[in-house]
Amino acid sequence: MAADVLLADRVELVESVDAATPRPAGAWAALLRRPTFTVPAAVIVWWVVVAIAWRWLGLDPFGDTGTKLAPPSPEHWFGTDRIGRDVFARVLAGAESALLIGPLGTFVATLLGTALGLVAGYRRGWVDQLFMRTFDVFLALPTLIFLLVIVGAFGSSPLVLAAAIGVLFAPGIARIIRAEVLVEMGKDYVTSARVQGERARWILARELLPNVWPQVAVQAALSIGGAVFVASSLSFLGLAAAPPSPDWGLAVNENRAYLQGAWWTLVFPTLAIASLVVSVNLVADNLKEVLRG
Amino acid sequence: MVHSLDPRPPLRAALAALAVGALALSLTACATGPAGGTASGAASDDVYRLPITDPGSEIDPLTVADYNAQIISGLVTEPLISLDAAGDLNPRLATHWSASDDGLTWTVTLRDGAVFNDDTPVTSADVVATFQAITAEDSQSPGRSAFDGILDSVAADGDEAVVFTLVRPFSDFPLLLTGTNTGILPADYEPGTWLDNPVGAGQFLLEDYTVGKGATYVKNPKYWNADAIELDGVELKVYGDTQATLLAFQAGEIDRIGLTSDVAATVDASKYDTISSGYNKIDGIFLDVTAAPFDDPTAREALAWAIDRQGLVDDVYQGNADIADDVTFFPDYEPQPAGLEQREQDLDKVAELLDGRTLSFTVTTDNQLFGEVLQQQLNAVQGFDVDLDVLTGEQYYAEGDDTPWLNAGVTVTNWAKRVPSQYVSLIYAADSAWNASHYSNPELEELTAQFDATTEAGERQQLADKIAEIQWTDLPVIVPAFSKAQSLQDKRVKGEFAGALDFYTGYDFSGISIED
Amino acid sequence: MTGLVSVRGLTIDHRVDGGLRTAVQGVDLDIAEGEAHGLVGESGSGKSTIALVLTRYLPKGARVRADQLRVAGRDVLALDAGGLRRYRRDDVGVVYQEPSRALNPTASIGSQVAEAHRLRGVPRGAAREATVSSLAEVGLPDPDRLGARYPHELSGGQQQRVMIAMALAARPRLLILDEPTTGLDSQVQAEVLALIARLQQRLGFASLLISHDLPLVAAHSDRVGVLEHGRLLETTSSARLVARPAHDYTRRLVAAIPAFDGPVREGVDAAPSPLLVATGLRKRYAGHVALDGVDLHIGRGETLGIVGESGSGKTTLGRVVAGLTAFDGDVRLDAPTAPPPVQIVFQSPDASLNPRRTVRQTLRRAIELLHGDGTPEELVAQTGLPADALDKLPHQLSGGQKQRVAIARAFAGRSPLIVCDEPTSALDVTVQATVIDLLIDLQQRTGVSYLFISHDLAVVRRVSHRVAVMQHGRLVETAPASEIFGGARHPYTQSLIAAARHGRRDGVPAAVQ
Amino acid sequence: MTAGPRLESGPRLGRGPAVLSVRHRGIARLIGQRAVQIPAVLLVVSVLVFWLIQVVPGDPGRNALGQYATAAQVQEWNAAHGLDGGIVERYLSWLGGFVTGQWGTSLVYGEPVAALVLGRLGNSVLLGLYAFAILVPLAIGVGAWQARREGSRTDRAVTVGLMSLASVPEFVVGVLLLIVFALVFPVLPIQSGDAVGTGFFPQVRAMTLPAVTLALGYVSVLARMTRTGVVEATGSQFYRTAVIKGLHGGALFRRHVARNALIPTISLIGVYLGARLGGSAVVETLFGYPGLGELLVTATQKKDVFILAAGVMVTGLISLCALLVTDITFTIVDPRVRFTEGE
Repeated sequence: MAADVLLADRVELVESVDAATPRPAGAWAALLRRPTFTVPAAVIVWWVVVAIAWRWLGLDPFGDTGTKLAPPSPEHWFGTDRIGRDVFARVLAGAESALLIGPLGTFVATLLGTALGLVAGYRRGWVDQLFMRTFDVFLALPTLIFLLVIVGAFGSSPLVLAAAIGVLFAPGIARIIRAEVLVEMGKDYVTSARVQGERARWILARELLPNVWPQVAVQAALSIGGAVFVASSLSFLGLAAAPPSPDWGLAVNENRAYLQGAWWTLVFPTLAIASLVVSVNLVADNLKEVLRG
Repeated sequence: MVHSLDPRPPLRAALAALAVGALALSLTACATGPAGGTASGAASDDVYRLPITDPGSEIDPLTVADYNAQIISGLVTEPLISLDAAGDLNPRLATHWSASDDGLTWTVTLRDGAVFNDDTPVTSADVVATFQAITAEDSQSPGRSAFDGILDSVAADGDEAVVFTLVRPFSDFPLLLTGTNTGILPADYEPGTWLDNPVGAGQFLLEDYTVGKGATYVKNPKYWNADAIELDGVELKVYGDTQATLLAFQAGEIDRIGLTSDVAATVDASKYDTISSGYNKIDGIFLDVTAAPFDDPTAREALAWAIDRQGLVDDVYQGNADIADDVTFFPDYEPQPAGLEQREQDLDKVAELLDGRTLSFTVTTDNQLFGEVLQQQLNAVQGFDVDLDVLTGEQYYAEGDDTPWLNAGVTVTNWAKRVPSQYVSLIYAADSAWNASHYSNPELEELTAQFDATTEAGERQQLADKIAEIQWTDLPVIVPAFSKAQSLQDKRVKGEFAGALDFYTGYDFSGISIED
Repeated sequence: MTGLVSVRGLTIDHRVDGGLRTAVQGVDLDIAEGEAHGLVGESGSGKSTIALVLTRYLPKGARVRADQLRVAGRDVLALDAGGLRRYRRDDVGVVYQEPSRALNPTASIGSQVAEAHRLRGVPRGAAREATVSSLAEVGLPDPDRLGARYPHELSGGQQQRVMIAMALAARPRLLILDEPTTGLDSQVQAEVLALIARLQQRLGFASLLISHDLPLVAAHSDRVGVLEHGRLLETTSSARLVARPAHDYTRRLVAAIPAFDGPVREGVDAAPSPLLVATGLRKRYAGHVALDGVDLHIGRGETLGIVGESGSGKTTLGRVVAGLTAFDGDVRLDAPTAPPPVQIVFQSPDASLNPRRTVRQTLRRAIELLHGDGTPEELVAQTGLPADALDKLPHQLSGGQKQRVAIARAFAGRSPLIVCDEPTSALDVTVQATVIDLLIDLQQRTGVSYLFISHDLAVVRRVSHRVAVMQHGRLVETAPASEIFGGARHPYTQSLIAAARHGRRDGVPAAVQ
Repeated sequence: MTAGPRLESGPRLGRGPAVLSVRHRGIARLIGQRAVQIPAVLLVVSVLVFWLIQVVPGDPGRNALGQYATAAQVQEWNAAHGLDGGIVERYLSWLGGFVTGQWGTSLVYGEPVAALVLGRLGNSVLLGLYAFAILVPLAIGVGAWQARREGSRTDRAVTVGLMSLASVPEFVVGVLLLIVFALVFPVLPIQSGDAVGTGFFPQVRAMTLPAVTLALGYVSVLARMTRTGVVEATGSQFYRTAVIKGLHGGALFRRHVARNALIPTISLIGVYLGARLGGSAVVETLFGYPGLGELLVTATQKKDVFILAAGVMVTGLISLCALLVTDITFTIVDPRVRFTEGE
């Protein structure tokens, strides 16, 4: 449902012929005209490039520059930290781990959530019930405790973290996909497929999935923001990245007591996290509007 | 639910909630009053307020292991002897102690007139019971390790003296009486009941302890030296976070904060008194001498020469430590070993020792800052490729045969200040459970036993030199620095602490007062 | 000009992706006091936009120009905020196409009607009484208690009555009816329109009836305007419009009206072994009986029409026959079960075609599943689709084309029976006729049998050999089409046919061919 | 949306007052169903907690006695605290005790678990409610305000601003608040724990900063939801009906926007509230507030399975009950909601 309406006297055009149908080509062009899309997209691209390319920029995020807790200056744009490491180099290098676990976790969450949502929505009945109650279990477990236990039990390798984030985010995605599937199930093309003797697997994969796909994409985009944030929170809690990693969350944690004394050690990693999370969310918002029509 | 033509919309409820919220906030603002009120409480009473972190353990003087738990009970209990800031022995419940000629028995005379806070006098029976409880076969007291292999038995000699019989001569035995869990408890003390009845003969009475919040104490009027205690009480406040502690100190809610790098960067030290006391610990770098690469003595030596000790002192200890030379003799200990070259970073020597090799290893520790600085230093040196594995305390000291702190190839573990020979029996001795280096040298153990057995100064010096030389040469443990305690203290506090600032050898607030 | 509504040169442009699209162009409209005026046009003709402009509820990004736009003596485009409010409150009332969406789902209907009274300064207690009488006025049962109910608890017809009550609460001088009966059963449709006519007679307001359904508009309007692509083609009296349409487009519209008195199809030979025999079909949904002992049979090459109001069970019957739902009773189909022998053509091709699959993908998969021996190209050709439709997605096709694709899919194999569930209801009238022709043509060529479900008796009359009438889950009457439409015996059938004819005002269809 | 009962569309011919009782029956049935499901879910949760905490490294005995205790001493301690049996046996004995109100003694603090957990829970609930008393009106106000300016520069700026606020870690926001309101302008206390139990106003005052910190992180998503709800409601056909009826201003917003717009927001509030009432470790730690979140983190790290299990049970119960209350609220606010089998 297009939300292009305001409190002023306005109305959606009821007669518009193609109101609810996908409109891919023009949509992307429209996206590129929106600064709320292009600016954050550029920020994301920047971080992705930095995450890959920082090694070749001659940055040393680990070495001692010789001055500790130096404020930002022409030599050290973001200053130096408590053991003399260049904060600018560390912030750039930190993009790598920020962009590893969040997206990886989102991938797991999307995969898991979509699969569960599809099956729950399609099968209904006890399968659905079982899934829903299982999701309740995760609702009942405090997130932080869950992560603490998982990391404690299985270590903090990126794969474990991605799986943990995946498991955390999957129920939310599954619920939304399930709701979407329920709507699609009411449409006659599914009935048609069944009348033609179509197998359940095909209906799920070829009939339903393409139609819930925009929702999947939107949910994935929305989750990335959350996952990046959770991943940095994990580092903050000392559960993910290990010292001397330049991970942003870890940097924020390590330097949190320097907010008054050496703000640059804390503020720049914080800004980095915020810029990435906000950008991903804004891009997701725009995608949502375009993909969902 | 009643249906009417005018259903009450939820927005109205929301607005009502908003109004309530606004009201609450404005009341809040009013409630602060004109004075502003930074220093809450403690204005009228002379109370010294100390930050602690959540002890996360049961409070029982006999079994407390955590530093914070120790302070909670330690303010109430009284030891036989404590150490003063210079490392000298300070009589508390004991007034006099002496060894037999063979060094195998120590007789400790008790103070006359000392009473527990329930008015019962402190007798030799109480002392005997306390030490028996610590050293019993089924004792859960962490203090027991200090007496293992040294103390044989303890017995009363009349009401006012106690005789300690040793397994072997141990010239520093009185020092052991200042250690963990040695606060004297009544003979009828039932383990696990201390919080119900916080008994002790110490300087303060526990008024209240709330998990996660803190503890308040008032002066014990029946303390044997009550006149020397000028404070009305002590307050321990639990902070979960360094940032929180720092803010509380800035706001004047606590009187003292440890002087760490973040604190130094944040507060203007000139507005406070900087107080310091003697040495309190070492952070040893333990090298597994049975596994590559440090089964090779030249590799150990290369490492020892690669470390920038002054850099560690500056970066890790905020300059509040002395560089050490890989031996376990604290500078305030007599005798001091002589004749060893002080190791400093010497890259030529390292290159020579390594001879083109590269040492690849992982440093495992729960001390993040130390680990990071060490790794940073070593990776800057040709021939080192160091990974870092920082664990939580729970992970590092995990129970089991494969616990990291005793099994990883290179570990950094802190050991509280002890006498040199104790370190040998704890971390160098072949049969010690805590020998993280898996080092074995019968000669060293023999020399140490001789050292413990003698009280003759010249002989002790000779033995010390030999012990130190073995430690320096074999290098199962690199001791880069002797750390000291240093804190910032609110200027309203007057007087000097008799003992160490972090009270690791007895809690003593005599001579401390608060200026109104 | 002393008319109630006087519009001259109304042009409305929409700003779409940077450009302007003209929705309405140079329209003149005059409505006299008390007149019943109609506007006819297919979807996209701009008729609803005109209705909204009369209330000055402008679409976002719309640009309105008019030489004159006066209603009830007010210059609508020049009104200030207060004036606009008074104008909307006092002078116009609107009834919309989908009452379920036009009513606030979370407010009781009483409170919504009462608002209209309260707005005019009626005190609370009096407003409550006025509300009750408003609800009574539109013939709602038990108006005292109905006010506490919520829209979703009412049927579509009841909801529309509530909308009418609300629109008339202020006794406006103009009532705008925007597709007021679309989506309602023919009988309910007739009742609602009759109600409006009655009220109009009594209260004397003028009305503007907007619909795509030409016979309906013609039957209920004094004068009718015909819109195509935002232009008003002609405005004339309704009798004249149907009898002598001046414009080509109007002529086509009139021609497309399904005839109600043309020849019915001859029954096929009652073959000794019918294709399908169903006996004692029963089906319950959560306490509600959908099928209550239905017996029927369908011969080979025969079309059995099923008529009945919504909720009568006809769709359930279709689903049972197609094997889509569990049921009690017995369905015997004289055909192999291996490729599924029963296919369905659904009402809305938008929903029945997967929007993410091209026509070619859809058809190729259908051929595979139904073991057909044709190709997508052949199917497309057979169903009268352009060849380039094959690689298009459904949304790139028109409604009629989509329905042809759905039909092509049903014919992908050699399924002997096809259930057509309201296959033309979602289509514009001009398209309806061609789709029905296609179905008949395919039947003649392949000998397929149809179970043809529709609420539109005119359509059923056109395609069916035999007709079964359903009510409350039972077949009340099954007879050859000629008998049903020639003189039904069952009173319920009679009332259905009467309602269908009423919607076309008896004289009108007579004028068509 | 999340967790709500399914909407059933389609007209339904009710029978006057009977409709009301149908809804009440629906609520009763919902409660009945959950009364079975919640304990079942919690049972699964407790098994999970018991099983997972096993694999977390660390040892309660070692934790209590410190690094210098011998392995034998540690084993002794564990045996004395009932940690030497098989896991199944220990779980069953815990479960039996938990159900009968014997929640055991904390392995970390040596104090009764019930008093510790319930006391902390009370504090956390207070803080959570306060935070929501700030959050909900603020978020709804901001969201509605944004909807009014939908698409404008201010709308976008507010969105970005709130999002940024939500992506800055809680303790950074908290420390900034502390610096401003406790250090520079010392109107509020640094540590909130001191005021617990000292009376209503001192406590409200002390809880203000942590509550605001908690609330700020959620404003973004709730405001966004409200904004969308309002935008959708004002784009709806019933809104058009109301406008053309001549309605305007506050009455229009109240009657035809607010309730419809808030329906999706309610479920979100319910889920968040359920999670928040269980405490937030970060904020509690920073402000020294003795809440359950911090206790549970300590319990996890120190493997205090008794505190952890009890804590997770009560927070789980609260979360699930919050969900139940949300669903009930749904049925009251949205008359369309009806219950179908199994939801």
